[in-house]
Amino acid sequence: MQELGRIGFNEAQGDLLDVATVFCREQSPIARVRALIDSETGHEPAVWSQIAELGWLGVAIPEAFGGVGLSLTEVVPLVEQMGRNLLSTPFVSTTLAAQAILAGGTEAQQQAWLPKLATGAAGTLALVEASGDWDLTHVDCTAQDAGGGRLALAGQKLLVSDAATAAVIVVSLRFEGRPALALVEPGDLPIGALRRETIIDETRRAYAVDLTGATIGREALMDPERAADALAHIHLAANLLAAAEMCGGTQAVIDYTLDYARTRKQFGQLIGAYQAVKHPLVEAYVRYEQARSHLYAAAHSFAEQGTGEIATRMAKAIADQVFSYASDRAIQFHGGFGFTYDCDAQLYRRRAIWHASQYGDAGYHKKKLADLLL
Amino acid sequence: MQELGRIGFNEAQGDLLDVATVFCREQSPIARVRALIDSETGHEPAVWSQIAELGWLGVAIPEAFGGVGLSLTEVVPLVEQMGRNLLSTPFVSTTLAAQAILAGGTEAQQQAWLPKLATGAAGTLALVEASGDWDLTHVDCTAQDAGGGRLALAGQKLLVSDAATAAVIVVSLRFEGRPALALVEPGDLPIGALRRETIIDETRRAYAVDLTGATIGREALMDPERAADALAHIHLAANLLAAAEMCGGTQAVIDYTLDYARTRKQFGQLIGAYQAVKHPLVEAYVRYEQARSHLYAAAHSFAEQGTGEIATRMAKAIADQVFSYASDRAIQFHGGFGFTYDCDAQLYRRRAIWHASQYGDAGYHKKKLADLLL
Amino acid sequence: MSDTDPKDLAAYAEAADAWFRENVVADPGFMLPLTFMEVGTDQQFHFLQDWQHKVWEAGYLGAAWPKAYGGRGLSQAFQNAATRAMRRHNGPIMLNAIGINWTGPLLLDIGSEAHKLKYLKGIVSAEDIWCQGFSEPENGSDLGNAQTRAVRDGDDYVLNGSKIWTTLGRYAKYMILLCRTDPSAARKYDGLSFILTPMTVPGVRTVPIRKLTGEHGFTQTFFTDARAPADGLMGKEGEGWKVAMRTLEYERGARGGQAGGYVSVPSDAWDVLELARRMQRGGAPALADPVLRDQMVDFMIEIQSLSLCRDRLAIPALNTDRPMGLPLSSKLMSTEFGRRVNAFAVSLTGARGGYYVGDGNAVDDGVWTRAYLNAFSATIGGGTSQIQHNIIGEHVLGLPKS
Amino acid sequence: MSDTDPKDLAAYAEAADAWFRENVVADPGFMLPLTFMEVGTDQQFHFLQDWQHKVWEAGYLGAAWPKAYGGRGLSQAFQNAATRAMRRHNGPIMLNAIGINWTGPLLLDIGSEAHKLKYLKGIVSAEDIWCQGFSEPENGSDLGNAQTRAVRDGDDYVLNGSKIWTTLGRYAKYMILLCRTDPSAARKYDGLSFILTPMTVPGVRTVPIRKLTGEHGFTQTFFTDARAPADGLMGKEGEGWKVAMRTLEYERGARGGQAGGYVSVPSDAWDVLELARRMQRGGAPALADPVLRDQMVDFMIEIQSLSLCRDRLAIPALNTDRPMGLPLSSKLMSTEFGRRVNAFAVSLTGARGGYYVGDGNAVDDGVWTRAYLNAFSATIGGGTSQIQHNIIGEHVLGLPKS
Repeated sequence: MQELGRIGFNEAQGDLLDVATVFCREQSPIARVRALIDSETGHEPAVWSQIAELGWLGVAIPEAFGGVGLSLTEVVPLVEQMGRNLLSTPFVSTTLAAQAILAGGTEAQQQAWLPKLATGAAGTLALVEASGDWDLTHVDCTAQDAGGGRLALAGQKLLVSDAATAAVIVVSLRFEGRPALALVEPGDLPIGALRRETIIDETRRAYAVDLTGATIGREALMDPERAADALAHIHLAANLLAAAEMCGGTQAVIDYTLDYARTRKQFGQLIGAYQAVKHPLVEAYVRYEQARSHLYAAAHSFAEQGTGEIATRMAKAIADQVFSYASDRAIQFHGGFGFTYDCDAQLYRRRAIWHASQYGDAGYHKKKLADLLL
Repeated sequence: MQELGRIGFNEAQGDLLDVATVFCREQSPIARVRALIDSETGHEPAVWSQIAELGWLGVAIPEAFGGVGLSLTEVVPLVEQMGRNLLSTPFVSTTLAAQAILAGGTEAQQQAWLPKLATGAAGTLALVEASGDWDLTHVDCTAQDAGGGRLALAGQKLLVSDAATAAVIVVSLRFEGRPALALVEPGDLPIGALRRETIIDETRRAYAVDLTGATIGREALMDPERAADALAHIHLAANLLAAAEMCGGTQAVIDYTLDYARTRKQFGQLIGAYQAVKHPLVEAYVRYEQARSHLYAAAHSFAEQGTGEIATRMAKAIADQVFSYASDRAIQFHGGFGFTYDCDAQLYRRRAIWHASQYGDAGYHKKKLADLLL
Repeated sequence: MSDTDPKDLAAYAEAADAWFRENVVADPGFMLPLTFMEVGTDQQFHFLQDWQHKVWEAGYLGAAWPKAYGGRGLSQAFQNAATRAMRRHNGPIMLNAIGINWTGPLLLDIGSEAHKLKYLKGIVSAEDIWCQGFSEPENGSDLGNAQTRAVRDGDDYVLNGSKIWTTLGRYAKYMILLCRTDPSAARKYDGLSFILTPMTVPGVRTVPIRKLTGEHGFTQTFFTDARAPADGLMGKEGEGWKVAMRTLEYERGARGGQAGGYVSVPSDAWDVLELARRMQRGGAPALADPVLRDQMVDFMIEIQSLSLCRDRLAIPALNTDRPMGLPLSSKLMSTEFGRRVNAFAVSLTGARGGYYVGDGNAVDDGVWTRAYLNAFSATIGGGTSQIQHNIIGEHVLGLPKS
Repeated sequence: MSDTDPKDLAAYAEAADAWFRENVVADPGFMLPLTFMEVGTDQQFHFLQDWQHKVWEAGYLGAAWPKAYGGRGLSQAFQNAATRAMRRHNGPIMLNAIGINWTGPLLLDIGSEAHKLKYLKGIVSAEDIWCQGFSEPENGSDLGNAQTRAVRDGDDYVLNGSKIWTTLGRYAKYMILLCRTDPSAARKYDGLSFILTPMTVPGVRTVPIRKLTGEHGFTQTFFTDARAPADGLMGKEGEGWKVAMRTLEYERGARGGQAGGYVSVPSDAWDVLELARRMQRGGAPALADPVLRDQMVDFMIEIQSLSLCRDRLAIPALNTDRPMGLPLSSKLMSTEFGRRVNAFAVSLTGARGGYYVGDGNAVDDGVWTRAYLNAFSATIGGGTSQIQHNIIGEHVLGLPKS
């Protein structure tokens, strides 16, 4: 019998969960979320500074690099609460960039970047291309030797979160016939390389990054021996944090719909008294609790070889299922109001679509799980 | 765009539907259905005689062989009403045996058997083996040349409907390395070759038939050139009639549950007023109407090359889905009474399981449809 | 409108086919709405108004309406043939939906001669856009609880209150209004009246509502001492509920009288199939994935169900047990299908499902995501799916009221 | 029971492990029930009665009950270790379910010293079988509407009426009975009392009920002037509803006091996985079919959900938002899982899914079909899944009553 991961919860998680619950609620009231939709960067610099000051950016970075020396296990409750309050910052992008550099960077790169990322410099990942393929080893962008210790880049990266804010971008490239990773800084890119994209989740920012014409030094290349492992790690880390954000969002959209069901009357009765509304909400709720159990099991088991992958894919799969379901029903149960832009149900539904589209949806992870489990 | 089949309905279907609706209701009240469970053959000989007299056995048999000269299109309403009233006789077995002989029998065999089958002799098919495979060309039972124009049979056939009543059994065999069909009569089988089986649907009868030790004349072999086509035809014909029986059963189990929902009170209210009961019943009902539309499309398009197969597989797939759903919910919504043998819900649920198990369930047919449509 | 009316159905059908083949513009250079509820820009509005006018002029809308009222006086079979041709060539939708599907049939049915002469031609020609004022902010599904007040004053009714979900509200010249004339009636339904109301008079104000798609398409309509001529009263005072229920039957197609054409393009599994063929999944076509194939087959069975059930309506012998079963369930089944099939389509687009309308990298310009979001207008509007379940349960299956 | 009680948890756990490894009989030669509700034959009954007695004697049931009442006076951690060992070695279920999970905890909680001395040892040793009399034929889920009448007469109550779904009814020595002592109470709930009732006195008759599986397992119990000693009253007269609700909390594990072990073997996805490996589909293992694989993975995720949610109960920080959420949803989720996973298992058996228990060709003796049918006892009994939804919606999510 395959080990599927176990649930566990440590003191540091508990402390961070408590702090994040309050911080995110206070810093991200829905009016601010909506106001930020119209802003260019999509986040509040002051909040970002506070997050840096709280030390959250260093949680999963070793002490040797200026971090707290914990792991993604402890990052999960933070991201969960961010998701619950639709608090968007480059936190997840930056954390994943640091994870990538930890998993595949050279010592010099780790020395150079991790202390910065631990203290407030933003980073991100550029992995997606026009194929839209969820397999991160499918890379069509290229790096080619340009002489003089320089590499010439070509191709376009899509859906790069927070690229305009990032001090460093971890880019996947095809180099010498194999997938490789490299660190690209804004200065490496030609003018106009970044184009802000129109994405379904308006609370986030993503950019198309045109690499063609950019050159980087060879030293910007990450350790080629560890590129494959690093990509695998990034894939799981991104899904773990996505699951956290999704669980938080699911909880919030259920609460939001419950509030309406407890106050809106139709035909002389509160709509929450109708079983046609009540029972699907119960369904969403119990599935949410299951998803949250999976999330904390994945957080707990993440570092375990094999088991971590199973638990993480399960967590993302069930989070996708329930977030999609709960936010779809949220629109429906808000009736006419649910069909308006003013109703928050759409914010969650759009976010659920975003998360399903990035790093694999439930169907994709279930297919991987079938190969791991059956 | 692939043609998926169209719905149509002719006068003969209408006449037969009217007659069958009344006949089956009158001849198969639920008390008689339950009484027949304890009988050996599972059917009432007097009813069987009346069916023969009504000419129903000849509906799909050409006039040249003593039949009415219509087709399975016109048999569908008959079987639908039988299913609706849980009226079990060897009608379907016999009709399918006749279809097999029409599709793959020699002229002599057709001359010998079709007039009998059209007028009251029962027939059946022996196709299933221990593998439980729904692919009828997967045959492990064998026929081998035994000299003197005789063939020696070996192997065991399972789940042979009404075998104890049948005057002729169409048996699939592996002969000279290919699937073949042969006509076996009771006298060809050794004593004790038939064992009555315990099957999930207690209103039917099925038997294991041990062929080992039986010999038949070479003339009992059906046309080897048409064996593959005949097996394909049998497969579709069996699924068409199963879909008819299932649609009738679905209608009945929904009506049965509606009666309960309209009369049973809990917490001071008729249970049918609770949306948790009402809405799933509506779901079952609208899906049933869809299944019935598919059934009559399959009946109408059955003879069309390609389209007939698509329409029939769709009809069986959706009939399986809705019959399973409706009968499962029927048990649940009858509450404690639903858990008893006395509640008729179990009769339908067991029958749904039976039909899913024979000639392919929804998943199987959807897989075939994927290859036909996509 | 051409001067000579064809007497021969086959010739008419052939002419219609040729006309639509020639006149349907494959790509107007901007995205056309899939339903009349999705008209969000002036560009879309004017294009569709011109299109309906052109179809009417050619004789392919309102063909079965009397000549005196802007129709062609032909039998329904002619209009049906024209509608089929329109569909065959993927013609854009008919814009003036409330007019051609609700008001028109109602006027033909119970309107005075003056009503008919005044309104029908403007409806079918798309000159006079109509909207509907049933829902109110506090009573979305509970239409019988409408509170917009109408007080008789001379030859007018004076209106105060507010209606919501007014499709085409800012373009409409008239509204069919369900309002309260007698707040003291014992049954709430008995205090309602149904009035043809001008939208262009003082005291009527429309405020656009932004849809969850980010686009506009509905308005909220406010009445402040607005005056509607009393001769717009349909039926008697206090009979508004009965008249409103009658218009819903036109909408469901349970009575005749509609001008023809279609006001929304139904979701189709075939388009999604074509998408699945194009999309890649792990370096292979999405359609090579057996699980996606299985789901796709379910949608194919379902779209075929919708089409077969529609056709089955024409076979009386297969509609005897519960005659209202098929007509009353079609709205529920087709709208829920639309929601699910579009969500499935979005999932087929992989990482690019993250894009939305307006981004050049969005698959098919983001039409799938928008269609999914817009699909809720149909699962919510005109009675939510939850209420449709009640209607079928109570009116078809005879279950007690919830 | 051994004379020396272990003081050391690790040693106890190790001994328990060894004991179950040695004493669990893999195959008794007949099919063992998966839940206490499925005991259908005397053979099954006696085997399970002996088994529970043996487990108790060895000190692995009731370990946390006081010594004076047949327990071992150890902490709950000891019993939990024993239960885990039982599960690890797939021990048969504990038979006397109503006793060890309902009556026992109730007596320990609010019983008199005399009650405890009289009943507890018989419960844990399986000497005295207990059954439950809550449901009545006319009031399946609506327990508060119970009509079985109890009239005080001297030191007895005289009982008349009928209870249904009496599990182990024909073997039981005692029943926990919910009955009506005051038919005139204003609120129906206030007229109820809760009485420990002997089953072996005149006027008590049990009639077997045949289950949808074709087997027996429940009885209907008829009371005709049967006499129950008044000292069996739990709580006061008229407090029966409160006491009954309290027993339901023991069942849900929301309070402590249960004797340990388990009274049903939960459905498991792993067994079904193993079946899928064995079954053939189109000449290949069923598990080679990607669609079945996808469905199997859903069940694996779900079984893991159930297990993780159980474990999460022990982490207070992850139970703060809605503390009753996990405990109240576990019954719903696990029972519905059981129904669906067994239906899936049946579908894996292909044409042989046509067989039933008793046929030599049935896959695994027909256990899958029977388990599916028996699964309804859990989705119906102890509150239907529909009612569980109400309970969660109202008590956890704060939605208004339906």
